[in-house]
Amino acid sequence: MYLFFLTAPTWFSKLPILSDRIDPMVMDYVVWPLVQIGALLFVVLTLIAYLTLAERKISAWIQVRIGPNRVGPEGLLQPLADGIKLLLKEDLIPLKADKEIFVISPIIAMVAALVALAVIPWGAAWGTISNIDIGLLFILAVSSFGVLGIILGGWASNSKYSLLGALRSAAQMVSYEVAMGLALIGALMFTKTLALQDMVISQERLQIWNILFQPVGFLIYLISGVAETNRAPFDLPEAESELVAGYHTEYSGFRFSLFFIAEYANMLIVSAIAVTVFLGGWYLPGLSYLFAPGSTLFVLASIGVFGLKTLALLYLFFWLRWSLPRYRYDQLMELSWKWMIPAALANIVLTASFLVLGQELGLIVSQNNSLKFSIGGYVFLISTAFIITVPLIWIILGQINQRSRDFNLREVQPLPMNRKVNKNN
Amino acid sequence: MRLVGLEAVLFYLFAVVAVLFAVFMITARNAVHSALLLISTLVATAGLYLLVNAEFVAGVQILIYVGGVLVLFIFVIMLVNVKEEDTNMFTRQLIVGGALSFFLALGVIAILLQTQKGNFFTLVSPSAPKIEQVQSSSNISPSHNISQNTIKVGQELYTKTVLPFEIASLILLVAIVGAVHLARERKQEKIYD
Amino acid sequence: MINIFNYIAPILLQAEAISAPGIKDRVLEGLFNVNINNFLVLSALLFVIGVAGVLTRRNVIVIFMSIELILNSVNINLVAFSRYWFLQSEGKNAYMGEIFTIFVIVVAAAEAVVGLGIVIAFYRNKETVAVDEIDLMKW
Amino acid sequence: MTEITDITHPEIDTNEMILSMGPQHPSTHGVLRVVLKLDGETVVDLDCEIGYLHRGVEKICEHRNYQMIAPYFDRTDYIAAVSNGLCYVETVEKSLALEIPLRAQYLRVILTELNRLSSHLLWLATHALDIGAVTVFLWAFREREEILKIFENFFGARLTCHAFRIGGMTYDAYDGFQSQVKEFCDRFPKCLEDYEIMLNTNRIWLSRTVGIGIISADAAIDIGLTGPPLRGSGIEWDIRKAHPYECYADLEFDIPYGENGDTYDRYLVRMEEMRQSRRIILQALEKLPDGPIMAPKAPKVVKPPIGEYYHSIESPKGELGIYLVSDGSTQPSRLRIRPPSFINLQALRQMSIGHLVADVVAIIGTLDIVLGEIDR
Repeated sequence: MYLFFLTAPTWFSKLPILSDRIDPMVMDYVVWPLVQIGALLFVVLTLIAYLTLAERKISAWIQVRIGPNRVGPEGLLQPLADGIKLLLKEDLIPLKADKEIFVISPIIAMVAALVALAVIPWGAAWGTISNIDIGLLFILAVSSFGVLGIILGGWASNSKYSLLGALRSAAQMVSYEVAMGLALIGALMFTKTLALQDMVISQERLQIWNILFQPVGFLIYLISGVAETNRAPFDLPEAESELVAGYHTEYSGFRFSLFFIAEYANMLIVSAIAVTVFLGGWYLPGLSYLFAPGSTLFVLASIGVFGLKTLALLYLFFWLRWSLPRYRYDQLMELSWKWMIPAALANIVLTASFLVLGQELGLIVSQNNSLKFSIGGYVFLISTAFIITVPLIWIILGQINQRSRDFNLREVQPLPMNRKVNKNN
Repeated sequence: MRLVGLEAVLFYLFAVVAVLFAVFMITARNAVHSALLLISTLVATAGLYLLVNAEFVAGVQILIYVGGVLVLFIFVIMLVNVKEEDTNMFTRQLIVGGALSFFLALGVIAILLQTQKGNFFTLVSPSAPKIEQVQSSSNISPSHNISQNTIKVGQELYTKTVLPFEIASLILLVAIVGAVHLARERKQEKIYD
Repeated sequence: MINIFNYIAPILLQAEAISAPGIKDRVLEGLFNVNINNFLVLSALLFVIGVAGVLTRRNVIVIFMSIELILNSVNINLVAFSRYWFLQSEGKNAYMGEIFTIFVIVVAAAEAVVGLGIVIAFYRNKETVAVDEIDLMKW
Repeated sequence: MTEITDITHPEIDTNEMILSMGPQHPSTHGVLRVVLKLDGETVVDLDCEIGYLHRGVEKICEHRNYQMIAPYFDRTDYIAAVSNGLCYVETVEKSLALEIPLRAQYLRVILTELNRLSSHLLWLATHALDIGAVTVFLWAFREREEILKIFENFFGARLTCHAFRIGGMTYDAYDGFQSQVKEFCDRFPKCLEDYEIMLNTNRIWLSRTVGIGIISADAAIDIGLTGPPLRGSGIEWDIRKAHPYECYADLEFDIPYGENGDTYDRYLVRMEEMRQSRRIILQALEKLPDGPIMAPKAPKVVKPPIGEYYHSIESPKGELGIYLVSDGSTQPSRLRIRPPSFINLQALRQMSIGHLVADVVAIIGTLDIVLGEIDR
C-alpha cells in the first residue's frame, strides 16, 4: 500500500519531550496524522457549531432581526446551549419504525460527511492530512454514500412525510450528482489529476484559478452543490411547508443533531471542493512572495487563505437560502436534467475542443502530465471560455428547451416578467 | 502478490465482513435490510481493492454500486413498498437450492485447493516481489509519492480498450432507453403516443 | 464425524504439514501471509452465497441483489489477478483486470437498471415481487 | 362539485397514496385537514376536513343581546377582526335603519382599510413562507407590526380589535392617530416595492405561481368565489363599488383584477389592493370631518323589527355577509354568517387536481383562508 498521509513538518519529530521516547518514524507516520485528525475534527466540529450560529445571525440581519443574543456575549455561547439541549432531549424512536435502520442512518450520514474531510487540501504541505490518487472520486463516492443515510432514515421512520422526503432526496441527489461530476471534468482537463492537493499545485504552477477557464463548470458545480446538500432553494427533502421536516420528521434529540451536523459538514465539503477545484485552493497570487514556500508561516497562511475562501462560499450558501423561494420538485428535476447536465456536457466538449485547438496553435504545451501555457494560451482559453462557451451553451440550451416544451407532461407557460393587473375605476 | 502484517489483518477483516454480511443479506427478511447488508459487503470489497492498490476501481465501486445501483435498489423497494415477508421468505426449492449451492461451494473450494496445491499456507519464497513501499521525500510537492493507478488505468482504458469502452457506453444507452420504456406508466405512454 | 474430519483436514492443511513439527506456527504464518489464493477462496465463497440467494429467495429484488453479489465476487478475482499479473509481468498489460472490472460494474449497473424497470412494470400489473407468482408469460 | 367522493376511507390502491395533511401541519394555516390522494406526488383527488375550530358562534348569538354579540365577531376571522365587527354592526344598523354620523363612518373606513392592509400583509407573509421565501415573511410582519401598534393605541388590543358599536363608535381617535397613520402610509409604498423586488422578478417565485391553481371566471362564479380569488379570474366585482356602504361612495379607488386566474394574478391583485387601500386611507384622513361619533338616535335596547336582513361587506378575504332573522325580541332568532374563506376553500379541489403537493400548499396560501372563520 502507498502512504496516503503527507509528510510531517520537520520540527515535529524533534519536539522536545516526545522525541526522546518515540521513534522519529513513528512520530512522523503515526503520531502526526493522529494529531492532524484530532485537530481537524475539533476545528471542523466547532466550526459547524458556529456555522449554525452564523446562519442564524446572518438570517437575522437579512430579515431585520437581532438574532440569538442571550447566551453569552452577543449570543456566542448559543451553539453550546443548543448542543446541550439536543443532548438532553428525550430520544424518541417511533413504535413502528425499523429500529436498527432508524438508529444507524443518522450515523451513516454523519460518518460519510466527516470521512470526506480527510482528503481535502486544507493547506500547503503538512497542512493537508492526506492526498490520495482518487481524491475527487473519493469525495464523490463518499458523498453519494451519505445519501443512503437520508434515504434510509426517511424510510425507517415509517411516516409518510419522511418517506416522501426520502424519495425526493434519493431522486434529487442522484440526479445532481451526475451534474456535479460532469461539471468537475472540465477542470480536470487543466489539472490532469484527481488528487486534490495536486490540483491546487497545478493551479499554483499555472498561476491562475481554474474558474477563469471554467466559468460554466463552476456555476453548474455550485448550483448542484447547493442541491446536493439539500439547501434552499433546493431544500425539497426537508421542505417544512410541504413535508413538515421531510426525512427527519421523526427524529429528535441527538439523532436529529447528527443529521444537522452532516448537513453543515456537507456544505463545508462542497464549498471546500469548489475552492480547491475552481478557486485555486490555498493558492493566492503573491502568497509565496510574502512567505518562503514550505515554511511553517507559509503553511499557516495557506490554511488561512483556504479557510477564508471556503467561508466566503459558505456565506453564499446562507445568502441564497434566506433570499430565494423554494423550487418545486418537477422544476428541480427539469433544472438538473434539462439544463445542468446538458450544459455540463457541452462544457466538456467545448473545453476539450479549445484545449486541442490551443495545442494545435502552439499556445499550449502538454508535457509530462501537466500543461504549460504561453501568455497567448491564457488569453485564448479565458476569452474562449467567457466569450464563446458561456453564450453558446446558454443559446443552445434555451433553443432546445424551447422546443422540448411540446414533450412536457405538464404545460409550461412562459414566465411573465412584467405582468400587471388591470385597474378599473 | 503478498500481503503481510497489518495488511493481512485488514484482508481478513474485510473478508470476514464481506462474507458474513453476504450471508446475512440472503437471509434477511426485510429487503431494505438486505440492501444495507449488501452495501456493507460492497464497501468491504472496495477495501479489498484498496489493499491490492486498485484505488480507482475501489472509488468506482463505491460511487457506482453504493451511490448509484444500491440507491436505485432502495428506491425501487420503497416504490413497490415491499413489507417484511412474514410467511414465505424462500421459494419451495429451498432445500434443493441450498443443497445445490452447498455442493457448488464444496466443488469450487475443492478445485481451488487442488489446482493451487502447494501455494496455500506455504511461506512465500524471499524472492517473491514485495508490495511497493514508496518513501515520501518532499514537503512541498507530494505528487510523485502518490499512486499513479488512476493515470495508468485511464491510459490503458482509452488506448487499448477503446472499442470495449464504446460498446459499454452503448450498453448503458440501451439500458437507459430500455428502463425508461419499461417503467413508464400507461398515461405517460398515452401522452407521448 | 471423526472420519470425515480426517478426510477433509489433509486437504485443508495439506497432508505433509500435519506430521511436521510446529504445525501451529506454520499454519498461523501461512494464514497471515495473504496471497492470491486467499482472494480466490473469498471470491468463491461470495459467489456461492450469491448463487444460494438466487436459488432460494422469493423476493425478486433480493435475487437481483444476489446477482450483484455474484458479479462482485468475480470482480474480486479480476482485481486480484490484475495485481498478480502486474507483479509477474513487471507492469505489462497490468491494468487489464481492473479495466475489465470497470466493464463488469458498467454491465452490472445496466443490468440492475433494466431489471428494476421490469420489476416496477411487473409490480404495476401483478402487485407482487415474489418469483413463484411470476409464472405466466402473458396476462 | 357534485362528484365529491369520500376519500378519507378509500379502498387501498397500490398506485395511489393517501396523505393526510393537517390538522397539525405547518402550512394548512391553522387546523385545516386536507386529505390528499396522491399518485407519486401528483394530486389525484382531495378532500377538506374542517370543523376542528368549531365553537358554534351562530348558535351562541341566538342567546345573546345584540350588543353582547358584537365581540364574538372579532374571533371569527381573527386576522380581519375590524372588518368582521363592521359587518355585524352594519347589519344591525341596517335592520334598525340607523344613520351613522359622518366622522364615525370615516373612522370606520380608515380602520377597516388598515385592517385590510394587515390582513393582506399576513397573507403575503404566509404565502411567501409556504413557497419558501422566509425573508418576505419577516419583512411583511415588520409592517404589520406598525399597523398593530396603531390598533393597540386605538382599540387597546392587537388582534381582537373591537371599537364599533351599533350606531357608531365607542371611542374617538386618540391624539396623534392621524399623524401616525399618515406616517405609516408614507412609508408603506417603499415596503411594497421591497417585497416586489424579492418576488416579482424572481424566476423561482414566478415558476411557482404562474399557471398554478387556475380557475376560470365561470368556474369562479359557479363556486361563488369572492374577493381577490374572484378578481384574479378577471371579474371586476367589489362590494365597496357595487353596493357602497359607509362612505366608500365618496372615496376614489380602483378595483384591480387579473386575467388568468392563477396564483400569480391573485398575488398581483392583492398587492395592488394594498396600494388602493393606502389611497383610500389617505383620502379618508384628509376628509375626516369633526362631529359626533355616535348616532343620537341609537337605542339603548336593540330590538330590530320582525323580518329578515342581509348585509355584506368586502372583507379582506371576500364577501362577508350576515343574514339576520329577527323576531322582534332583544336576541336574534337566527344569525347566519357567510364567511368568504369557507366559500373560497371550496375552490381548492378544483384548483389543485393535477398539481403537485407543493402546489397545494401554494394554493391554500393563495386562497387566504382563516380557519376561525371557516369553522366559526
